[in-house]
Amino acid sequence: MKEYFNNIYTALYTIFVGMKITFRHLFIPAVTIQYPDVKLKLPERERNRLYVNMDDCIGCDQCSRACPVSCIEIETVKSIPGEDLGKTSNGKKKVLWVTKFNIDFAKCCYCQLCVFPCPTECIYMTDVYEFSEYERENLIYDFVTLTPEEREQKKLNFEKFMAEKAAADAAAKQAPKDEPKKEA
Amino acid sequence: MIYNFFYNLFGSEIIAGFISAALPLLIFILPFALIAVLLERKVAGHMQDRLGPMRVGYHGILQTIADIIKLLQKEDIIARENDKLLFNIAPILVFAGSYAAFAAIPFTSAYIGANIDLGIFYIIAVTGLVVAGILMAGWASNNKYSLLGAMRSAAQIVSYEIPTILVVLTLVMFTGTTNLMTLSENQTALFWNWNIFGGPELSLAKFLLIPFMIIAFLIIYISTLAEVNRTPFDIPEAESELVSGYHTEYSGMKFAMFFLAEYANMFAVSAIVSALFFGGYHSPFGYLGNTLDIQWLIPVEQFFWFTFKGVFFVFVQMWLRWTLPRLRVDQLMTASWKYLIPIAFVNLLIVGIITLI
Amino acid sequence: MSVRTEEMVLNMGPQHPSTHGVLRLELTLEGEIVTKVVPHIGYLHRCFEKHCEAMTYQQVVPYTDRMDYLAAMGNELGYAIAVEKLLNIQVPERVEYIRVIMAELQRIASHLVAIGTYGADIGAFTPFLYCFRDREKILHLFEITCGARLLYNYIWPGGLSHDLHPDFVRLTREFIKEFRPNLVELNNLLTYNRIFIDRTANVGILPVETAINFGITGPMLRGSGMKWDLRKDDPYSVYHKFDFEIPVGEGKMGTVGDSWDRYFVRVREMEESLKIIEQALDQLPEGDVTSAIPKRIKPPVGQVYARIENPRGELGYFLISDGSTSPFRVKVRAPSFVNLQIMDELCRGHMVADVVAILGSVDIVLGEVDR
Amino acid sequence: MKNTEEIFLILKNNFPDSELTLKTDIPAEPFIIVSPFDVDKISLFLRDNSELQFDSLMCLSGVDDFNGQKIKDEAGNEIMQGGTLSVYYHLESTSLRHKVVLKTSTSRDNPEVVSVSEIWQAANWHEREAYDMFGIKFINHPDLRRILMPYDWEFGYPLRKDYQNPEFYQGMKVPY
Repeated sequence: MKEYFNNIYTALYTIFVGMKITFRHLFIPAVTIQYPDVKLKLPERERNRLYVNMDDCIGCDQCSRACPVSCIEIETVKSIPGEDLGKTSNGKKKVLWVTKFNIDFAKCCYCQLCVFPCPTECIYMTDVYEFSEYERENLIYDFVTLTPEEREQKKLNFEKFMAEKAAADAAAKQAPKDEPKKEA
Repeated sequence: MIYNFFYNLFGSEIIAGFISAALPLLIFILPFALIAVLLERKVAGHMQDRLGPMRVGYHGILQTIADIIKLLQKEDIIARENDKLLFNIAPILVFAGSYAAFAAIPFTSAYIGANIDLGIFYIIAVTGLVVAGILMAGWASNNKYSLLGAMRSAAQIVSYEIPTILVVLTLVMFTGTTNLMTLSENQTALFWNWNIFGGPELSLAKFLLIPFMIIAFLIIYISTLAEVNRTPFDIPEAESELVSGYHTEYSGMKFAMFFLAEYANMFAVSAIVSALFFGGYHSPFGYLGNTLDIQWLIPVEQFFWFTFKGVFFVFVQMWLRWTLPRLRVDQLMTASWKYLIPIAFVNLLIVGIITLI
Repeated sequence: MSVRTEEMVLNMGPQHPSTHGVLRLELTLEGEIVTKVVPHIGYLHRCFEKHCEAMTYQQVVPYTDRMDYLAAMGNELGYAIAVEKLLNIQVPERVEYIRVIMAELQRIASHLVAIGTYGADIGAFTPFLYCFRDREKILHLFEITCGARLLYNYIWPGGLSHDLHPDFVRLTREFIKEFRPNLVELNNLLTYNRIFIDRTANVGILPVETAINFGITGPMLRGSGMKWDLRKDDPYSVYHKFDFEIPVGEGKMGTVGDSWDRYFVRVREMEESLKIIEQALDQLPEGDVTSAIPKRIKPPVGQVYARIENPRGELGYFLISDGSTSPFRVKVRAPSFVNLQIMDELCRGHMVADVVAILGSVDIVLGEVDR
Repeated sequence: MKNTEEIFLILKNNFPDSELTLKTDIPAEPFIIVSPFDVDKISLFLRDNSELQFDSLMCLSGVDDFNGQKIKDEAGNEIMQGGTLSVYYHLESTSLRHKVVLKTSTSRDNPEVVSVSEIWQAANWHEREAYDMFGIKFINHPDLRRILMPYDWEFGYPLRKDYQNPEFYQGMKVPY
């Protein structure tokens, strides 16, 4: 019998306590923000969309190798002698034309592992986080500054250079052998 | 007044009676449901340190209208294995049940849908339609979750009708009437004449009655809460267990009907509670219309007070919902059979004895 | 006359509000009484172990985050400890302290989700949002430290990716100060609520012998009344330097080892975690956090089993190295995976509503169950 | 508290017939190699012996040792023939606080190990996982089905090192 009334008492009492708490919260200002109108200030270490500063990129492929999901694709072409590619901001000399630097943000897991190995600190995470797209293909970002024609040109240049070099080498190899024949 | 107008227009008592009873209620229920849904979301939001809907209109006041438009556009999905006839009737039946209950509720001294002498019992009887509708919905959905929800709901509503009726009996015994209009009229003038304060007659019995009236009020409030399936008694819907119970399979406007019925029901039971215990449409402090001697102002004031009391109890229902966890089926039954019904019985006896002396 | 009844098979999930992810429970019901539960898992299988065999040791870290995504710091810590054991390297003192702080903050964050969703399972939605409000503050602390809120890639084998943010210590102290009263409020609102007690006490009682035989660990084992916590019983990192209690279930509201006990162990563990964080912040040494990180991780041939106390129980990493730069085999002993096995044992004879209550008290993360 | 050597000696004395080897030369953790058909007996002894009381199975992991012969099949894929698959048991005593690692190896072509799920319930799902991922058949297991992969997966055992992804599974393209 005592338990019976105790049950009634505890039920009503705890319900009352709970109601008091929720009633108090009715007057506490909301902790949420109105997102698209108000945005939180992001901390400086924020990890969101990657950005590649191509002026500094030397095409060393280290970020691509560090990536656990292989979302970075890099292709490079060697420059031919006489071409000046300029220097990076920390004084490294660039020797490779970067003809492909794609990051697929549909795959990217924002782990920042690509940022640490970069020797010129040209790949880094920015605070842009609103970049949703309707098509998955649109999430593949191309960072190369060269135009498609220029890329083709560079490839051709290099192939031509290599062909010439090979021809020259062959000619150089051929030359000593050929000479005695002529005389004979 | 309305009846006469339509009687002149159609020349038929039935049509005139029907329209005068039904139309104003519909005009009341629909906007009320809209406001109540918004209120629910706002109350929930603010109790949880959020803001609730904010984007449609100022502080989201048009949110429910946008929702209704969305629901109207939605595809009405009927699964292949459903029992189509029952599936389609169920939401209408549920809504009709709660809508019909409004007919006997006195909104002001000037307006009541149908002034029936057995008003309170009519309401309790006609809300039984809701059970039938819910069972139909659960069965016709051909979904195990829906079926479980429907069974639970039927069991729950049937067992909670008993404490409700016992408390109503207490009141009926004490006031001697089952007409809600008369019941409200009795508690006229100021708030200490309300039944919760022992009724209008000033005697020793009045003061003796107060604690028992409070107990009676608590019992009927709890059991009506269960009858309209609100937390902590929302086990037929039990979002986290049964997905959403008997209306899992419904979409579009049929779902909206269930929704509408739920909110209409919430107001109906609040109105009954306030009519039984809190003076119905009467103002607690007397009328401005009387002091200013403007007769037409009194019904307006009464309507205001009636809605105010109703919305207040609806608010408390929401407050409870956002505070409490939900009971289990067997605990729900325990609460009814082992706690509410015996206490209501004892209360009935005691009130009977007190009214005798 | 006897009524012939038929058993009903009810599929709970994979899409269900309270299976905490994509778990499918096949319930056999007699009326509302559960006679058998068969869990079906694997809907979230992402081949973690297969992936690891193609990754370098460093690259595995972001993958570990994605197992128990509510306690990513713990996953990283366990993995880092395993690799360090394999490489046999010592990490600086400061690193260890920061790791402990992070792991304990993560424990609070994870328990907040566990408690909040448990409340939501039982039907109280408001405590859920209060918990998430507080968890938000912890996530903010992580965000200022490493820039991510959920999947951190912060604790690396040998060190940490970043040092603490200059504001971190101050903000953490502020958080602790704010959080203590919130915990009291949570207790009043939910823990001691009569309906909540009725729903959880004496439901899903787990005797301690069964728990050990099933390999149950973490708050579930402690809820059954066994004082077993790897932070005390097999100390890793610098846990031996801190003074804290191990809360165990006492059967305050029912029987020892019921759902309420498991729940309450989590609540009290949060208080203990606050104590640890306070002590760690007081003793935090200075130093460099990246100095011990190996440039290229190439452990010798060997195998190691390292384990830590994650919020959900014992998280073990079994690493086999064949001497190359990527692991030969990574087996994760995920606490949720082991704990989920007990569902059938616990649920038998209870009602459908109790299945939800029991599942909530087991507190699984499907990301970890399926890996 | 007993270390692996002491446990090994106790086992050696009690099971003179079984093949037991202690391996300590590999860094980090020593382990005891047992025969795949004696695992249940030894496990039961380890659990019930009052000196040992290994009441908890922490972890059970299948491993593809990848030590057989590499050959090419008709399609030109490299597959493994011969060699062994192993199962590691990490045991712990919650009362005496000591740990031990058991290892058992079974042939890759017909991998069979005796189940310990009767001794430690915890092994049930771990063994199902090892079966799912490596195809190791656990004799006397009460419910040996796939656990993480779909029940109708018929393209082999994914964690074997020579596993090849199928092109299609029930009409769905598998490689992303």
